[in-house]
Amino acid sequence: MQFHSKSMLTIVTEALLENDLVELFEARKIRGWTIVAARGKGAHGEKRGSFDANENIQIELIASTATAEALAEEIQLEYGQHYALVQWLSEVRVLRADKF
Amino acid sequence: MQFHSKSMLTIVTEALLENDLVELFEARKIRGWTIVAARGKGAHGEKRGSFDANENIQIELIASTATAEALAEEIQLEYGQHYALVQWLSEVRVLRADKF
Amino acid sequence: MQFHSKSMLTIVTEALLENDLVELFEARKIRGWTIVAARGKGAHGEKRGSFDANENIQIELIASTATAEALAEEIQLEYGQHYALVQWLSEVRVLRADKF
Amino acid sequence: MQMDPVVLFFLLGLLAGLAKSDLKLPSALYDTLSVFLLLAIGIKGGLELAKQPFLQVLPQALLVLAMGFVIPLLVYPVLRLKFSQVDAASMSAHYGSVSVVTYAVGVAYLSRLGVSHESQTTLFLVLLEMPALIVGVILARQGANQAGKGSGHGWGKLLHEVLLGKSIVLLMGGLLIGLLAGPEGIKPLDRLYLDLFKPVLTLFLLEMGLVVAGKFGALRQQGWFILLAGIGLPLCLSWIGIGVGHLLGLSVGGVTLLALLAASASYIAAPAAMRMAVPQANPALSLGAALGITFPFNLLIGVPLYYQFAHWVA
Amino acid sequence: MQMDPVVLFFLLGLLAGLAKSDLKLPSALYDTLSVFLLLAIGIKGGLELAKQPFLQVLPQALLVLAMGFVIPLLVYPVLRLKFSQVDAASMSAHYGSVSVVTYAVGVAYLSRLGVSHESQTTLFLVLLEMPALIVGVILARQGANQAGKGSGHGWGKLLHEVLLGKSIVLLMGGLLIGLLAGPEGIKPLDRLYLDLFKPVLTLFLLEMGLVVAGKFGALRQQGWFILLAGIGLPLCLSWIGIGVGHLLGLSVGGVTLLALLAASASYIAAPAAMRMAVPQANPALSLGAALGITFPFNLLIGVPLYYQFAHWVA
Amino acid sequence: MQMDPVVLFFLLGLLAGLAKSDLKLPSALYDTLSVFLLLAIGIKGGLELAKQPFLQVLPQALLVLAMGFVIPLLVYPVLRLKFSQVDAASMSAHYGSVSVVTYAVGVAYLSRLGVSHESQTTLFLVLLEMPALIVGVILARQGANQAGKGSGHGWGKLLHEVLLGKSIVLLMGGLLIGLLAGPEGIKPLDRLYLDLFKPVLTLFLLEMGLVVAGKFGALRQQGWFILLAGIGLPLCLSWIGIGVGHLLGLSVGGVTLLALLAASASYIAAPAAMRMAVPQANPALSLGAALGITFPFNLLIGVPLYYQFAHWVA
Ligand SMILES: Nc1ncnc2c1ncn2[C@@H]1O[C@H](COP(=O)(O)O)[C@@H](O)[C@H]1O
Ligand SMILES: Nc1ncnc2c1ncn2[C@@H]1O[C@H](COP(=O)(O)O)[C@@H](O)[C@H]1O
Ligand SMILES: Nc1ncnc2c1ncn2[C@@H]1O[C@H](COP(=O)(O)O)[C@@H](O)[C@H]1O
Ligand code: NA
Ligand code: NA
Ligand code: NA
Repeated sequence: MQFHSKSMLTIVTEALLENDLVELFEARKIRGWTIVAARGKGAHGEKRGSFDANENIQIELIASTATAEALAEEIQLEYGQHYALVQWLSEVRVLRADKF
Repeated sequence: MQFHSKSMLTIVTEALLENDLVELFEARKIRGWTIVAARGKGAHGEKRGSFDANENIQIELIASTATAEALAEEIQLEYGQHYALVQWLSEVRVLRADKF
Repeated sequence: MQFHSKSMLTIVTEALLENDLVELFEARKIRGWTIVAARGKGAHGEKRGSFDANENIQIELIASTATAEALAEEIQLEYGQHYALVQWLSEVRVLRADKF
Repeated sequence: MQMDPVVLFFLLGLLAGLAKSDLKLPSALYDTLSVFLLLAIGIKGGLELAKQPFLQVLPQALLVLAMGFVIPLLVYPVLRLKFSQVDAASMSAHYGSVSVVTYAVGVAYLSRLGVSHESQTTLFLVLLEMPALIVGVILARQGANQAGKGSGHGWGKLLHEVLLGKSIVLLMGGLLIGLLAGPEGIKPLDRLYLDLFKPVLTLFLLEMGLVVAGKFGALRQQGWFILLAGIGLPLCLSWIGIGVGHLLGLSVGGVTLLALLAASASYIAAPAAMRMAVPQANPALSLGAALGITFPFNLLIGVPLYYQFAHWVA
Repeated sequence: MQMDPVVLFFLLGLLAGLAKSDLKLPSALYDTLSVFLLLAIGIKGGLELAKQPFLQVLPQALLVLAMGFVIPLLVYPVLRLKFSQVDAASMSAHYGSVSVVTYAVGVAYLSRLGVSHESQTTLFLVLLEMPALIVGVILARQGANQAGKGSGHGWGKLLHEVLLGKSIVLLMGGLLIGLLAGPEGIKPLDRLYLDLFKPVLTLFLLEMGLVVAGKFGALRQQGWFILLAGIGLPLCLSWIGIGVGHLLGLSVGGVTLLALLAASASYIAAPAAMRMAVPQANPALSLGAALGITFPFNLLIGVPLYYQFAHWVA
Repeated sequence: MQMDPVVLFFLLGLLAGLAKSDLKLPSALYDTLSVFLLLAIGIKGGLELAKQPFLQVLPQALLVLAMGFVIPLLVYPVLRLKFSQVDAASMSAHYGSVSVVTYAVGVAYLSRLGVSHESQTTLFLVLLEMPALIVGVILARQGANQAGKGSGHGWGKLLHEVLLGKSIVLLMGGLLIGLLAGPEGIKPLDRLYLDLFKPVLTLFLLEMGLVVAGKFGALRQQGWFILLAGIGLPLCLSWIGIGVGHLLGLSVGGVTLLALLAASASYIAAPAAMRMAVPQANPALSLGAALGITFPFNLLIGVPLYYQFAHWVA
């Protein structure tokens, strides 16, 4: 089997943006993503998940580099100004290129 | 101290495969891995963890590139056809090369 | 927008070190990090989160490569000998270089 | 007639889910509630069984067991009209097995009407969990070349999986605890396992409503046949339960519960077992029918209807 | 006078948190307890409402609704003295809306004194959740150019968010279940929703103590005005509640609860809604005041004080 | 004699775990149940203590405290025969401290037999948590060069850790709440903290059975000495408890509980404290013995045995 290079976009943000982001992914025809519950600290203070408006999520999303970069920029513009948000891109290798 | 290059294999799949995969790791003499609870969306629909047969896990496993690639291929062959499964490899640097 | 190269340090260790590590981050003026609950297996046996002294956490922390390496070394020296601890560095690209 | 509040909680969850409310129950709560329900049902059954002469229950148990093997064999050819071999087999397993929560709602319904039922019905519940799963796997694997990779677990692993799955361990464990401890021993536990049974069921059904609402979306893609099957199967199967119940000489309450068990479809044990044993089958199909259609149908319409059926026959 | 043990649990959590104890309650427990409290309060309200002639409650409901719209309009100009438009608007929404747990503590306080209160207060609680949130968003957006990006959700999405938020769905759902099932139907559920209400509240307040302790650190950076506001606002707002309660001809118990509702600040529905609608506002500010100052103030001092106030007026 | 159902739940968990059932309880449930048990035991103790003249309890408390300091000093040289300094010290701390759940099972056992016990035993439980941890750390650190890195936390941090750990905060907090609120204040909470104590203990023990089963595997690698220690230590230590209990003039019930406290080994407070203070020690060793051997031994054999012992002595 062969491995193919893709980009992974990781998004850490407030849990209450989940529905919005999923809508965005679907609008942009992204075919898959993974979400884990997270807490953390950043410029917007501590997020400890102790109650509703104080939780983080971490979303991982594999796509072509172009798609991942475009998505990251769009999310940054839409939510970066006011919401707790950190994103990063990394290089990964996957087995089924057609899946992403 | 010195950092050494290794590969990290990340596996996102159905939670009910956990026992199987751990058995496989042990058979392949893998010495460590990390598991976090996850949900997500992919070709096999949405996995929300709302009940037993609908949970995902994300497994991270650092090993030599050869081992990680071989493991990814084996898992793909064994589970890739019918189960929800996404895997990716990435490059990492670790401090204790002998540990992995 | 432009993406900037940074390093990400990932730390998997015993949950009861969380307070200590957060203190260390603050002493080192680290400005942000993300924590997720994890379990796993390694040289120190299985960590299943089934009760207090048996949980893992996974911490992700984006910083300059120099800072991340220094931090990893310091943590290795301070906790590596006796505690369950695995760390790895990876390369990521972020949008706002000034944030990290 | 007023609606049972237990069902109202299900409707609340269903409506909230359909309206896309952000109401969510933590999954730890769901897990906790199911552990509780399984234990409580098991204990209650054990207490009742202690009163029964063993030799009287044994032949009944064997007949019920037989019913568990036969139902999927009857369901399979019907489903084959429309579905692939593996999908039809998997669905047969779901419908041959039982839903513990549906049973609990039936018990609550009868107790509200003041209708008694035989104590061995809990034992029947336990006995019916498994046979259909075995038959389902056999049906899925017959004729197929099983030497290849990725075609599911071997029989040893599978039996282990099913026999030691959460449902059977807790139901049987509770049953044995009830048998061994007896009414005197269990009395200090009544405040939890007896008194809180029905109120806890309300929380569980609230969550089930939310889950079922989430299944509706996936169902719409499956076409009309699945809706037909999800309603037609329980209706037909209930009559098998009624027949067997009649044969066993059960009371109206007992016949109702056996009809309900036959009509109910498993959504805990079966999906997990089928995923391991028959991974080729599409889980959205069987789970969608069992959870998205048959579960609410039984809850809202089936329970009173089968009670009516049982009356006619008596 | 002895302290209500419910409040002692809050103090235990507060002290443990301030002393940096490693005591933590799982967040799934917090979620479960709030689902329970909201349902229980709703059900109790529904049962009581069933006894009331609808036409008598309607005008009262309208007046209370009006109070919900007016309070944030009164609070806003005061907060504008010190805070930006968006922050003042967001905080007005928090203080105009209500805290369900504060209400629950008030109910427990009255029941301990044996003081009765009108059944419609639960309805008032539900009605007061939302109007202030709408006013808060309008205040935040007035004059501002809302065409730009990142300035929060549109009205449609927002109304959906609020109306179908956890609080309102569970309170209203419980209310309807109580209404539909009636005292007979609810009786088997009393063991949970009635008998365990106060004891469960203790666990909830233990957790609240821990959460409030965590808020104190962030508050110190905000200066004196926030402390002043966090205490002054409930004191003043309580009198609006007392006035309206008097107008409605409520009993001393009813007036106390309406005063408490007016004085309490939302920390569940409002923060979530404001975060979606007015993301520019600093959530640490309004949540810090509502949760870090006003919540403990109302719990420890406000509840008995407003009861005293209500006595004077009666 | 029939087995206490509480113990049956433990066996169910144990068997399910050993058979590798996929039964799992959510960790949030485990956390919730331990919060509940600690609070409930504390409150009950506080209520009882309120009835005691303080000056009568004080000398008893001091003697029990002394026992807590002495036990690890006696255990340490025995364990040194086989284990390294740090491992022996850590294990001494585990066995000198106490297991709250074992105590709870002892209380349930006595209440089933209708045997009363002195109210101050809960206070003893609280007092015995900590001294052994301090002694254990001193033993581990004596003579060792502690200037190096990675050798654990300083004393200040450590005392904070232990004194403000979950166990002591909740036990002491409950005690104070019981004392301050008194029987009248606590009465509305009885439905939870009193009535549900034993049933909740069953769920906790089910989980403990699963956890203990998981420990067995790791134990097999440790050889015979650990098995010997895990059974021999509680047997011997129980006699210290009996001696002290006798000296204090306790009743048979009181002596039984003090014997059980002495014989029990901590698996909540001690592992966390030792991990912070003596990280060089192998946690699998002490936790394996305390949880894998001593805990089930005490539960199944110890409790009735120490009661027998206490009878002989009386
Ligand atoms: N340097 C960082 N490395 C990893 N995660 C971070 C970092 N900074 C912030 N985060 C995460 O991103 C969330 C939002 O960051 P912020 O917008 O800076 O508050 C925080 O709550 C953290 O979970
Ligand atoms: N493009 C993707 N990026 C990240 N995670 C993915 C992606 N696609 C699928 N996943 C995850 O992998 C699981 C299985 O994927 P699938 O086999 O496509 O259903 C999903 O439930 C997601 O959690
Ligand atoms: N090779 C590995 N890959 C990924 N995670 C690991 C690996 N080895 C250990 N871990 C994680 O790091 C923790 C501590 O490792 P150890 O110090 O080897 O016990 C384990 O509990 C695992 O969660
Ligand atoms: Na069935
Ligand atoms: Na208010
Ligand atoms: Na001891």
